[in-house]
Amino acid sequence: MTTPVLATPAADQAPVSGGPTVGQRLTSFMPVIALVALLAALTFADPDFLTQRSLTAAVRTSAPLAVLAAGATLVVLCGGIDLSIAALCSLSTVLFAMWLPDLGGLTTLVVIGAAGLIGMVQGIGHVVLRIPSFIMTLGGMSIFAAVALVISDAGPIRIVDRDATKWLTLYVGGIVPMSFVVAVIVVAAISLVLKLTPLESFVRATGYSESAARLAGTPVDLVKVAAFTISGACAGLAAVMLVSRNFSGSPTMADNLLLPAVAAIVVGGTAITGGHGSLWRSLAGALVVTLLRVGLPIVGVSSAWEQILYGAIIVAAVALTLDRSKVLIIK
Amino acid sequence: MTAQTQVNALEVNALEVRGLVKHYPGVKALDGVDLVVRQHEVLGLAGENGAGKSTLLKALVGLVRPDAGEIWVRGEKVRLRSVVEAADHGIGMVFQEQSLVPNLTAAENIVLGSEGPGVRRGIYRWDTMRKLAQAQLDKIGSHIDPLARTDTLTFAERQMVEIAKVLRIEERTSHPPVIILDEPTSVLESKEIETLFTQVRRLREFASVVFVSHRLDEVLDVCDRVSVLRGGQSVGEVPTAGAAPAELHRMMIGSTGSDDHYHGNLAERSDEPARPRLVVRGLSGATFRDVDLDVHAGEIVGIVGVHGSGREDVCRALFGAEPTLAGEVTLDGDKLDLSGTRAACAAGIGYVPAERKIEGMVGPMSVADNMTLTKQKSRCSGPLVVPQKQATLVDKWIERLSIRTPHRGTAIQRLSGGNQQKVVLARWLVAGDIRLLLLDHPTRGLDIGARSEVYSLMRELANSGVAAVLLADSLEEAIGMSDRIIVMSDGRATREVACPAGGKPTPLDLVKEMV
Amino acid sequence: MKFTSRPTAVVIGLTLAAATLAGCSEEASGGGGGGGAEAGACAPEDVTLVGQVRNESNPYEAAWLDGGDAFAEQVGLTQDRLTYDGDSTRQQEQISQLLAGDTECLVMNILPNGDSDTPPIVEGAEEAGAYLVTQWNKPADLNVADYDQWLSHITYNGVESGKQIGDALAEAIGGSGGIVALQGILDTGAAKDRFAGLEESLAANPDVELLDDQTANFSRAEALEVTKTLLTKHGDDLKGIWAANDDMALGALEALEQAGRTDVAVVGIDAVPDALTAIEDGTMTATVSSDGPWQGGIGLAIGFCVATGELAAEDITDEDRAWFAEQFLITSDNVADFSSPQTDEADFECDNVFSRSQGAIS
Amino acid sequence: MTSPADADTEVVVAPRPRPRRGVSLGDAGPPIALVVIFAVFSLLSDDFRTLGNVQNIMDAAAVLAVVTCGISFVLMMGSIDLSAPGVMGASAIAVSLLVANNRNDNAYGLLGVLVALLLGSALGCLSGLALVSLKVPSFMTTLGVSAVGLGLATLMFAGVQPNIRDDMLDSWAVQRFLGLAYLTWIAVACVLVGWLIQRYSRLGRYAFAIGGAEEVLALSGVKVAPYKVAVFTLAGTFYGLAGVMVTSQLSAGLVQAGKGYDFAAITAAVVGGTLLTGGRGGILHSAVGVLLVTVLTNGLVQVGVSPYWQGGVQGLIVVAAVAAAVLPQRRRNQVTK
Repeated sequence: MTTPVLATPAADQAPVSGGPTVGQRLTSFMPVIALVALLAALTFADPDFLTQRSLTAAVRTSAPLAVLAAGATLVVLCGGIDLSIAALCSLSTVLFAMWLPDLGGLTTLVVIGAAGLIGMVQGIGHVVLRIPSFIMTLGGMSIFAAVALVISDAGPIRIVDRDATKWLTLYVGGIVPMSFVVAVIVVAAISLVLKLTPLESFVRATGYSESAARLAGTPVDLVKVAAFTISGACAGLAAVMLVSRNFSGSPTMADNLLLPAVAAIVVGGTAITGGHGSLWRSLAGALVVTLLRVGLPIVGVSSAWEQILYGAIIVAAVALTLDRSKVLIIK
Repeated sequence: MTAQTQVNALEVNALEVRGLVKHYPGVKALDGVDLVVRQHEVLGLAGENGAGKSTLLKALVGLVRPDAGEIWVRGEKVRLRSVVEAADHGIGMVFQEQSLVPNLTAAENIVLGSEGPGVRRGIYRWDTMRKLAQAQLDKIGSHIDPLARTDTLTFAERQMVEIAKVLRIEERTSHPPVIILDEPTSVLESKEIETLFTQVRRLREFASVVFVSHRLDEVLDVCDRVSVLRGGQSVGEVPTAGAAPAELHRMMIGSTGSDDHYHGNLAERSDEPARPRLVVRGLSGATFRDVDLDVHAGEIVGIVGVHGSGREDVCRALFGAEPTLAGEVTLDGDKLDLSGTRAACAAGIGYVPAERKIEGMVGPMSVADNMTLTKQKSRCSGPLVVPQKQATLVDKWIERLSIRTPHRGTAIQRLSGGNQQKVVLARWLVAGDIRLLLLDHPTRGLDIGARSEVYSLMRELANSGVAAVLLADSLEEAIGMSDRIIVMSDGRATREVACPAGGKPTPLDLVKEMV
Repeated sequence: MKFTSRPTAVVIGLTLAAATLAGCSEEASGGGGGGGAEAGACAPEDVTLVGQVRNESNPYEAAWLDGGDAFAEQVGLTQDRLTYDGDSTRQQEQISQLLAGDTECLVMNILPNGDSDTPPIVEGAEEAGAYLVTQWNKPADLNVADYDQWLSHITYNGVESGKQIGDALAEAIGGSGGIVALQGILDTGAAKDRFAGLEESLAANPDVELLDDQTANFSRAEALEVTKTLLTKHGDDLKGIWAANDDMALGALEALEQAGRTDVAVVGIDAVPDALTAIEDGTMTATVSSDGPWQGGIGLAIGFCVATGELAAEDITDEDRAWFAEQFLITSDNVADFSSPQTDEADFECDNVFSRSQGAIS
Repeated sequence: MTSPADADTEVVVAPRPRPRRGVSLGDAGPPIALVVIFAVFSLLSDDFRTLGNVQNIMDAAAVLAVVTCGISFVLMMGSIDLSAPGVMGASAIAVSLLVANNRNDNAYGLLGVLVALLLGSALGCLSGLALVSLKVPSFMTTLGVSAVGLGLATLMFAGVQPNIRDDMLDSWAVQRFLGLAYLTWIAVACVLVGWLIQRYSRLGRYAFAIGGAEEVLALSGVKVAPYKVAVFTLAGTFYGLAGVMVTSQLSAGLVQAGKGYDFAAITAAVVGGTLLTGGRGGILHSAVGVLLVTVLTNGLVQVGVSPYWQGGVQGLIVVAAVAAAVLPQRRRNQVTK
């Protein structure tokens, strides 16, 4: 249709000012601010904490968590949640250890692919059967845990050939751990793909208002399945990182990373209700959570107080990072 | 209330607004509005889309805090910081967007927030509560079961519950209250509207009413005076006795208009092509059976029917949003895939949903992203988004449709209803490949100015060759806009009524067919 | 609003790509002080003592850390108490963070969460030059003697303990009848060894029938639920309950009490105070001692002795690099001797640290 | 414009006919699933269908039922609550140190139980306050409060297992009335109280309404925040009681008393038909869900499924049960989160 519709020109064009305000810009950097504040506090508590080696170790530690959180962030952006990431990651460590002798260098890719496939199956179950993602992935969590137990005969499987994962233990420029670089690349790659293609619109529309997105002809189901697939693949990659660190695969290895991963997403300021947020935020969130997990005991906080502080700080961090102008109702 | 105090009370204005100002980023919503509501009168409030009505009403019930200006209630200056404070001063409002809790009973919704004897020490007394609610429903002559869950009620029934709810305010305050009705009639059947008007007149006995409606005839019918807003300013007051709709309309848009503006453009319809663009044969679904329908390019076909006639579901089924059981649909001779909304979009079908805020738009996303959400190709080069291309395209359409927004990057939820609807419409137009538009109550909740813009837009689209199916808000709208009208009753298309310019049927003709 | 603007994202992406392509990857720079600590180079006051267990909310492990404190006090130092809440990843994270600090004269007495958690800890310590003693969990094919900084691995003979209490249970039910087993966390060596011990015992007592085995994950609460179910399932056929640790045995006792059953014998392992009380009261049949406070102290003692040079790492015989510690079957006959576990300073003397060895782990 | 008088009667033929009162067809799913699963296990296992085992199931469901009562109110609001492990741990240790025990000379009996409940309430209240005052989503506030609760519990635990010697508390787990342990009757009472609160108290109805349309409550002049805090406080009280019950069962205060109860309770509530988005479901739904989950756990052991597989089979059945309940109501353009 080429004929101009409605010839009347706009009567009084409102002044154009669409850029974000200073306040908005500040909120968008809140995760980083929270990270710096936490680091400062830890350094204050123990001046020895702020060394290059210590930071390198913390950053290396955060890599699997960051990858897990980044993948799950996509699902959260779509308005769902993926509770299966940790169990899937554990399962993947077992698969990796089992397949390594046969597949050699290919194992990494195959495991990531397999984990992605498993994630996809969950996604399909979610959209086709209309099972809420919370339940679907909660079920997935226990199923993956059981499968991992059975195929590994409930025990850890040692990795003898460490060459396949050696690259992850290298350091870029002697300082930055390769695993963290990989985490950043994953986040950057997914973010770029989202940003440069219509996918970001699809994901956000799905997260903010699924029914509106569907009625606008957005491929809601495809987007969700894709989100679960990537979340699964990220769990697979995180598994490879864990194996490279622990030299073994074990059916319970990553199970305890579930709540920290979700915490990382929320601490990053991504709205758990969907739509608003980004993978970069989750990366910053993962660093915050890691510092809390390893930093507090290292600077000498006792076990009981560590938990109390962890609880208090994590709530405070979310209070700081959440952009409330984007989330109308806090549930 | 003694006669003495009543006399005194009559001397002061029930509500007075002086120089109210409210800025939003990039928009001056209220620019020094003055308004006087006298005791025991029904004041009409008229104004175009974006004239500031909504903001003014929100300020009156404490939802918006004005930047400057004063609000006086019964000669006393007040600050209204919340709905509760407004209610304490005797100001209550029926909201345009329905504001009921869907999973509570009608009774609970009616007494919500002022349960009175319905709750003692935090404990519900269901019987008392039911009686309280029943009393309210009786006032407006509604037969709704007070213990029915609200989400099982129809839209119109919910509107009645809403009115019953706001009438609670008369029990809550010792002073004559001020009751604001924001577009209360937009979804009511005519019989219900009559009941409502009776109530409004009854309210006048003990309260003041501010009545907002896009139907000027209604305003003139029920109100004592009409105050007109334009561009955030008060432009005048007219006593309704002897006022003509045309005069009001001129005040609202600042030039002479016609009340029956949408009848005007119909003459120059192009000749019907031989083959209909849309052919529906024997379409059946859960709530409709054997529906046949033809729509030609350049034609607007209205579907009318009472609630439960199944017309909404037919419309959604054509868009693939509702499952069908049988039937064949072709578009320009090609068989249409009804399995989902994606296929419909790809075939060049567009759908404007009735529930704009929930289904029509993605509130927190920008105007630009909402506009290009469906036709992603229009902003892409290959698989990549080209921001410049999107900006140019969106700005073009913002100008073409006179969408009032500070910026293309503004979140759509910050726009007024009419402008939101224009963005939703533009979504289907940006790619220029639209063949069939399904318009489900496209003017619901819009004021007269926005309506007339949407009408012109529809007409222009039709003239450019788009076929359209219209589920109108009112029979008048259906008659005015449509070239043909299909009457649906009980899930079947029962009658087709030709509706050419100059030979329009009367609403009464259609009503006879509908039941 | 986006977290990064588009150009920034592109720049970051490109930088990363460039960094990767440049291939400036190299081996871990890790150890600033790595391997630096010559054996015996440390002054006693420079030594850092670290004890790490799962959590402080179970009596055995809390006692372990207290034993570590007792040793630290003995040598005029303090122990850093680390807990990882039974979370393998968190244990690794803490260790790698710890090793990123000052590792010179660092002595670690670690309870690895599972077998698979031991290798990375060992490698980390080796690289950073920290002195390491591990307890309980170690993959069988990981040889302590292959490492310089991994001084010793101490454990109890799980097969032996499983067998001992199995035999005690068989005796208590008169040599024949049905029993059920409550297994520990399935992927731990301890759980598997102990169950293997039970199987040996069953082979020796052919009239004892294993009716069922279920896992209760070393948890008292889970054991309670599982036992309740098993009690209804097997009813009066059930004569005895073999639990892979005392916590589960105590949970099983609760279940028996709630079911009003007094005819079922219960055995466990670890000798936690509550179990000893139960044995004194006659409600529980037997347990096997694991001396928590001693374990907490001994690991630090070995490390401390090597760090300060009182003991040379190369002087530790291969038998003492990985060994079973002495353990005792505790029944109502000898329970009084174990009711108040105390650390004995003499145990931690440098020439005495291996005195409780019952031989090398085969 | 006038419309014939009987036009209104047509309105009754609503597009998707739904019953206006009481339970809808969808609500029947979980009870049917419960019956089916019970029947299947009864066929598979002789031991399962004994009276003793039914008692056992009821007893085993007690603690989970109380936790789920608490969490149901939170879920009804559309919030989520992960604080159960921490709150239960803190209350378990607190009560075991307050009643007669091996650690100190306290013997406050019922008063000690009350204090433990109040501790639970206080922690719940903390979650609620953080939610409404800091505007932090409940997912995080409750996760934080759980950590705080565990920390408090560890502080009080101080390395020595507190064992209770209180006859009353001990008897709750052992004494039986009509074949069921006192604890089970406590759970039944909790469900009843929960149902009364949900049905007849403003708090319960508002919790329901908050899940349905929070913004509408504000428009109607209801201050939502106090009710949110109250709901979390109520939930905390239930968790506190659950902690006391676990202590009674184990005769000892454990920091890990509530381990796993957060997800178990959410699973039970959701399986029972409560929506995580809020506004649907309720205490009775949750009670059915609790029984469903407990029957599953018990039945899998009874029919002898390998311990390795039990979790997996349970997960599969839960997904299948929800799918079976959801599928018949499936609509196009339905939002599933």
